[in-house]
Amino acid sequence: TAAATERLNKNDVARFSRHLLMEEIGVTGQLKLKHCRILVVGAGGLGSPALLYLAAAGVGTLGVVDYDVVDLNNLQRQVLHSETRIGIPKVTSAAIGIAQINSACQVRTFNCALTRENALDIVQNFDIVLDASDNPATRYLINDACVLLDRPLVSGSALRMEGQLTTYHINGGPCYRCIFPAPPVATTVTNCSDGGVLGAVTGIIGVLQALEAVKIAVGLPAAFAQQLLLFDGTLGKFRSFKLRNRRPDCAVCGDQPTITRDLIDYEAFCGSAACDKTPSLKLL
Amino acid sequence: TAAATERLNKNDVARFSRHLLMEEIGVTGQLKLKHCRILVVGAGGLGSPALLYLAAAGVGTLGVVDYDVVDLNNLQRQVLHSETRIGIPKVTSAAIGIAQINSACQVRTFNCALTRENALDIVQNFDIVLDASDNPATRYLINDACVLLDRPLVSGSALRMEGQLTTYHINGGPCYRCIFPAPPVATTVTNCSDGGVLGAVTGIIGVLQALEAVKIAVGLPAAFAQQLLLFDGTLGKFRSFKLRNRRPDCAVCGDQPTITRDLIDYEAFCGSAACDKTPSLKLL
Amino acid sequence: MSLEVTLEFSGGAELLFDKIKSRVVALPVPRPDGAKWTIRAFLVWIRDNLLKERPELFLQGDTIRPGILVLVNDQDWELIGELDYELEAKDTILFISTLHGG
Amino acid sequence: MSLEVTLEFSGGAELLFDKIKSRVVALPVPRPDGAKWTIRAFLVWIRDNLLKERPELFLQGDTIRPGILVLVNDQDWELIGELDYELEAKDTILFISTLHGG
Ligand SMILES: [Zn+2]
Ligand SMILES: [Zn+2]
Repeated sequence: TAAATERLNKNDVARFSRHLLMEEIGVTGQLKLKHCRILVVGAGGLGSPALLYLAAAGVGTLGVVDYDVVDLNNLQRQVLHSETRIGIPKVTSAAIGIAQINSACQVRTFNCALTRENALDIVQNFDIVLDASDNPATRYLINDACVLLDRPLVSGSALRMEGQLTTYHINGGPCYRCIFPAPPVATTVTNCSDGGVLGAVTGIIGVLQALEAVKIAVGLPAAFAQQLLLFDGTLGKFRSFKLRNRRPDCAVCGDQPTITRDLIDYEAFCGSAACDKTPSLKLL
Repeated sequence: TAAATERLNKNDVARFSRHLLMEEIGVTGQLKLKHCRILVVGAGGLGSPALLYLAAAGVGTLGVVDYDVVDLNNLQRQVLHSETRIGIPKVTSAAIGIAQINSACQVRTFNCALTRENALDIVQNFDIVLDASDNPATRYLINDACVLLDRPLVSGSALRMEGQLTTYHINGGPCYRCIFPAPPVATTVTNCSDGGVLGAVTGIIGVLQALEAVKIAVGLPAAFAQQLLLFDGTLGKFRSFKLRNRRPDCAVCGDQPTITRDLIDYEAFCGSAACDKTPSLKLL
Repeated sequence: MSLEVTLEFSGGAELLFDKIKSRVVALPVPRPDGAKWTIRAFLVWIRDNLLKERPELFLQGDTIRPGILVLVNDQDWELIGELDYELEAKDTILFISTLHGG
Repeated sequence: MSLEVTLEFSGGAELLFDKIKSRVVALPVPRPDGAKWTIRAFLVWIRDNLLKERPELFLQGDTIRPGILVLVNDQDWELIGELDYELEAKDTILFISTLHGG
C-alpha cells in the first residue's frame, strides 16, 4: 500500500481523513472511489442527494443523465439545484452543485433522455449505475442496458411517504426484469407530479443509493442485492425482504435472452412515455 | 381552508406543489411549516442534510448553532458547505447554502458554542430542536434546555458505519437523561475525528431527523418517540427498539427535578469538553 | 374453525383497501369445496370480501396484476410456489405496489 | 442441558468481542449454584467467557457501564427488570454502545 498511498495527493489525505480512519475504507478504498465512475440517471429527488454524497465521498467520475430543466417545484426536494439555476438544464445545475462540494470530481453530463439509441453508449463508460429516474419505461431501459453491459444497478424510488430500494444484477442475483417480467398497466402508475412526495423521503432513499454505490465501489458487500428495502415514512419503519433468484427465463439476464444490444421499444412495452409528465388516470 | 390558502403566496403554491398534493401535508401542513421555527445544533455531518431538507421543505425559520469554521475535511460529508467557503464560520456557510435552495427561509445564526449561559436564550426562540452535535456534554445540555422549555428534541448521531436516532421529550415520553442518567466515562467516547465516519451514514440520519421534524411540525405522529432507531450501514439494516418510559426520578424531567434553569456544568458532569477535538484514549 | 393470517399492503396498494396497511383476517376452514387455502384461493377471497371497487388495479385474471410484489413471511412468493402456496396459520402476506417516482 | 440465547453487540460494543455482532451462546443449566440465569449472572458469564481485555469498557461494578443500552427482545431492559430479569430460551440480548458523533 506504499505505492497506493502515493496516489492519494496531499489534498485527498486531508479531505478524506474521516474515511481514511475507517478500516472499511482506508487508503485502498479511497483510491478505489477515486478511480470509480458512477452514472446517475435522473438528477431529481433521488439523484440530487445521491450525487451530492457520491461527489463528497470522492468518487472520481460522475455521469448525470437528465433531459429536464430546473423548475421552482423541484426545489422542495432536489437539493443539488438552486433558485438561481431555475430554467437551466438539470445536468448543468448538477455539475455546478457537484463542483461546489468537490471540484476534483469529473462530471460528465448527458442533457438528454436515456433512450434505446444512446443507453449503451452512455452506460458503457461507467462502472456502477444508479436508477434515480421516475417512470417504468426508463427503469426497464436502464435495467436492460446494465445487464447487457454487466453493470450493477442500484435502483431507488419514492412516492408520497414511501420509498423502495434494491440493487439489481449483482453477485448473480436477479435483475429488475426478473422481478417484474411484465410492466405495470400505465393507468396503475402514479408519479410524483400526480401523487406528491415528501422531500426528505426521496432524500433518505437517494442517500441510501449513494451509500450502496460507495460500498460496491470499495469492495464491501452490497446490502441490497436480492433484497427489497421498504421505507414507510409515516411509521418511520424500514423493512427488508428477500427477493427471488435470477430467473433462467428472464428476457434479458436469462439463459436465452430475447433482448439483445438492439434493445426494445420501451414506451411501447410499458404503454407510457419515458417521463413523469404524461397525464393519465393514475390511482395507485 | 380558504383563508389558509390565501396565506400561502403564489410562489409557495408553485414551489411546494408536491407537498400540497399529499393529504399528509396539504395547504394546512405547508402553512404550519412556514410558521415553524426549528433549531439545529451543529452544522456538520448531521446538521448539513437536516438543514438542507428543512429549508427545502419550507420551514419558515431555521436556527443554526455552531462555533466552528468550515474545514476541508468537512466536505467529505457536510454537504451544505462548499470549497469556496472553507475558513468561514459554519453558520455563515450554512446560511448561504440555505439561501441557495430557499431564500425565503429566515436563518438565525449563532456563531458560538451552545453553553449553560446561552442555551435557554437561544432555544426559547424555536419550536423544535435537532441535536446534530458531536459530544456528550452538548447532548446533555441540549436535552436539559429542551426539557426546561418543553421543546421536542430530535436527536441523531453517527460514527463509522452506524447511526442512531431518537426523539426525546415528546408525548410524555423519556428525555435523553431518562435513558442515560449517568454520562459515559470520557475515555469510552469515540468521536468522528478519531473513529471516522462514512459520509452517507451521517446523511441518512440527518435526513431522517429532518423528516421527523417536518412530521412533528405538521402534526403527524412522531415516529421515533420513545423509540431508538439503529442503522447498521455495513449490513444495510435498520432496527427499532422500544425505550423505557419517562423516569419519575429523572434529574431534569422527573417529578422532583434537581436541574433547573441554572442548568449545570456539563463539561464537569461529562468529564470531557464540549467539542469533538479533545485528544484522549478513546476506544469505543 | 378459521385460519388466521396477517394481510398487509404497502406502496399505495392499501388505498384499495380502506387505507388499512395491516389487518388480521380469519379464513373459514374447512373451505366449502374442501380445498386448501392456496394464495390463488386467497386472492379470490380478498376480491370478494375486501376489494370494494376497481379490482383491475389489484388483480389481472386469477393472479396479481403486474407491478405488485407478493411477499409471504418476508420472502418473495416466487421462492415458495406463488399461487399454489398453501397458507398456514400466522402467515403474513404482504402486497407491495411498486413505486416508480423519483 | 443448556439455555440458548442470542447475544448481540452494536455501536462499537462488538469491538470488545472479536467484532462479532451476533452469536448464539449456550449457558449451562442448572447453574452450579442452582440460581437462575438473571442478566446479572449473564454479565458475569460474559466477562469471564467472552471479554478478553479492558472489562471497564463494558462493565462498571456488577452492571453495564454508562453509555451502553441493554435491549432484551427489542425492549429496553428497564421495562422488564434490568439486572434481575431471568433469561429464557431464545431471548435476544443486545448491547448498544451509544454514539455521540455527528
Ligand atoms: Zn433478469
Ligand atoms: Zn428525563
